[in-house]
Amino acid sequence: MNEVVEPVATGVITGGWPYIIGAYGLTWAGLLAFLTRAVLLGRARPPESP
Amino acid sequence: MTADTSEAPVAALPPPAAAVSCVGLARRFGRRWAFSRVDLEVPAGQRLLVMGANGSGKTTLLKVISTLLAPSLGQLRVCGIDPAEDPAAARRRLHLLSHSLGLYEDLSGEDNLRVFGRLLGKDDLDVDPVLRQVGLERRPDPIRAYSAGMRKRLQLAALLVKGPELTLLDEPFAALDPLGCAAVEGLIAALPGAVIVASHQVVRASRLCERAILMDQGAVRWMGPAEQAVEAWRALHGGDDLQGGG
Amino acid sequence: MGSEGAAADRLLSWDRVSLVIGLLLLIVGHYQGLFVAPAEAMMGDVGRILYVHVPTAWACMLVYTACFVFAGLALWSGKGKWDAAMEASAEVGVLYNALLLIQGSLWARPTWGVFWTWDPRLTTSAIVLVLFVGVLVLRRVITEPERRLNLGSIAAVLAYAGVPIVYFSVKWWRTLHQPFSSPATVSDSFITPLRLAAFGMIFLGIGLIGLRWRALRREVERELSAPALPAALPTLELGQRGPGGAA
Amino acid sequence: MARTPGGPADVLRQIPMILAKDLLIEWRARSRAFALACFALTLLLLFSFAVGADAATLRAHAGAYLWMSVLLSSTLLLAQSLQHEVEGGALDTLTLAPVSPAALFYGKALANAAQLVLLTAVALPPVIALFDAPVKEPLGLLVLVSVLGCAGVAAPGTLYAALTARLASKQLLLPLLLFPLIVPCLLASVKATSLLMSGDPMGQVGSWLGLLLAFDVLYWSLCGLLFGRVIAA
Repeated sequence: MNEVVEPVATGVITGGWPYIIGAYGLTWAGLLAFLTRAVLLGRARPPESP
Repeated sequence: MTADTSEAPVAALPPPAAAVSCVGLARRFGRRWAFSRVDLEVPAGQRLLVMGANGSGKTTLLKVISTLLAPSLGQLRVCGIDPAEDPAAARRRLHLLSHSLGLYEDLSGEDNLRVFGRLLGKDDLDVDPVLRQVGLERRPDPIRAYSAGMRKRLQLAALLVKGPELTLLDEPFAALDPLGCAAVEGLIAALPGAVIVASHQVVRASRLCERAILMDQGAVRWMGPAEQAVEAWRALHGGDDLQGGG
Repeated sequence: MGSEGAAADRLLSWDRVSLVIGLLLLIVGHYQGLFVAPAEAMMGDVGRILYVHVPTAWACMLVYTACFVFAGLALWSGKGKWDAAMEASAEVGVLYNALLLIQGSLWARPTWGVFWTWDPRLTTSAIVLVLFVGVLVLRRVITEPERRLNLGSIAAVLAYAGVPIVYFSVKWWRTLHQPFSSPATVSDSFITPLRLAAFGMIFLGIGLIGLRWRALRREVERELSAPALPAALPTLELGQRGPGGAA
Repeated sequence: MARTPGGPADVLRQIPMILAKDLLIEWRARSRAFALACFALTLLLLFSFAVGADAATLRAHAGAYLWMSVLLSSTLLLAQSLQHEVEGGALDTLTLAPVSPAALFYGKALANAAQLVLLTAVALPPVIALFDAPVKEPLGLLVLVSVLGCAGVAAPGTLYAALTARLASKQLLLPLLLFPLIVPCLLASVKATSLLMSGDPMGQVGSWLGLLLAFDVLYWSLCGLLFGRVIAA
């Protein structure tokens, strides 16, 4: 017995745009969120700097 | 302090290398200097008292001299050896009794001494005479059950097993009752080799030593004969509430 | 990057340049992948996810490798700048790794019918993600800077050293059991958007690491740097004290 | 003295001393070891309750339950083993003895591996009885799997226990860092054990043993090199 669902090849897959948009959208969201955080943290001056 | 002497070395060192010699020794933790600018020379066989309030850098100084902590700045030699070059050789010549037990709670005193002896290369150590010397009888139970005084005696027994040229004692009288203090005092007095004692109990500890230094905020503020130690302490901290009198 | 009145050298620093190049390449690559490249023969449009997924995987591997190198340099030299670089690249590696898992799941669902499959690459990247999250957590927990440098770098080295063995173990775990279906290999006509996006992710990664490095390095080097020695205190003179007074 | 301080001869001389010391401590505090064994057995029961009373499923995963219970118990054992050294400052005494960090690591890792093997041996009969999973292949092979698997947990486990021993959240950090790292070791041990229990007509155990060996070689050498930095920090 194996608990893993075996990947099924169903011939040509049609549609699937929600997944495509999700993949691209979440990737860009993640990258931009990290970038924003990095910029914000980079701007924050340490208290002792002149 | 001899910090102002010119850079030319003194004519010749005495034949036995000094037990400890530090020049410009300093240690920091992150941004904080625990102690700095410590110049110290302890000849072989001499006993030195290190006085200082809590946080004055005594414990860190002892840890650095014992090679457990590396100095951030300055030079250190233990029995003529640079611990940075040959830590094992330096460590073989010294021992540190710190606040912590340094032994295994789950083993009996005897087991602890045997394990320690074996690590020192003394495979067939007879623990009975050592235990007798520190006034501990054989006890089969783990030292988890020992009193503070018995623990201190056991630590001293481990020290006797090692028999180092340089002994570092950090607060040897802490958590002891007057009777225990007297006993430990006697054991320390009988130690061979150089001894450095860090203690708040200035009166009691100064009787054991020949020389003393007073540390304050990580600096050595005073250095002189142990007879003047109490006077120096009072000059810095005032008051007559010195512990360990009588 | 609207940086108000900042010096020119800050505007043109290597991390910003790399960041802009990376973003541009990524935009072009993703545009091509989404709208220009033809649909894939077997997977149809869903194959377009590969233009974001595969570059992320390559870049992620490179970023972790950089993290390993920085950890080694930090251990070897004890310098704060390598420690900061280690943390910066571990952060970016974890980001890419998390994105990778999300993209992988979103690709697997329409293709294989499940969000998660114990594909060796997917499984390995999940394990590596946890490993490096552990490294970052460890670094957050340790407050003493020297200790953080040593222990954090050691954890990173151990984690990275295990990656190949994790991969092989998971692969055998699957293949000794049943043959596993590998995704279709990439054919030539899809290479341009893939390559553009890959370089985009790599340059973006360099830029993000640089950006984080700048901020972390300031902090880490400040913590590790030696402050000036405290001024020498005057030597105490005895014999001049009043009753109970300090000298 | 002719002895070269900290040289390989010194390290080899000290490893058995550290090993003997650790085993002596565990023997003197054997009620703790007993409690640990009980914990491992409790876990075995819990797995069966969680999975359900289906005999076939339980039998198929007997190897998994065995190793999961050893693994979950191992963090307690590893944390304890470094706790002896850190809490009373015994580590300082050892350092000043002087014991080399490599000797300390290999001695402790060997002691931990030995205890884990013992734990596996204690947990094995209940696994066989509870899940009706007799060992079909030679028992010697299972011993080998157990030794290699426990060694694989012990080496990084000892290092990570030392790494987290002085941290405030050590109970959380040790498994967080250790568990993902030893996934290959767990996988190989479980697979090999299951094959030995259900029979191995294809001769696959060898490749799992090879993987375990590679894992052990990698981490026993790497952790030995890095341990000095860990305890110095």
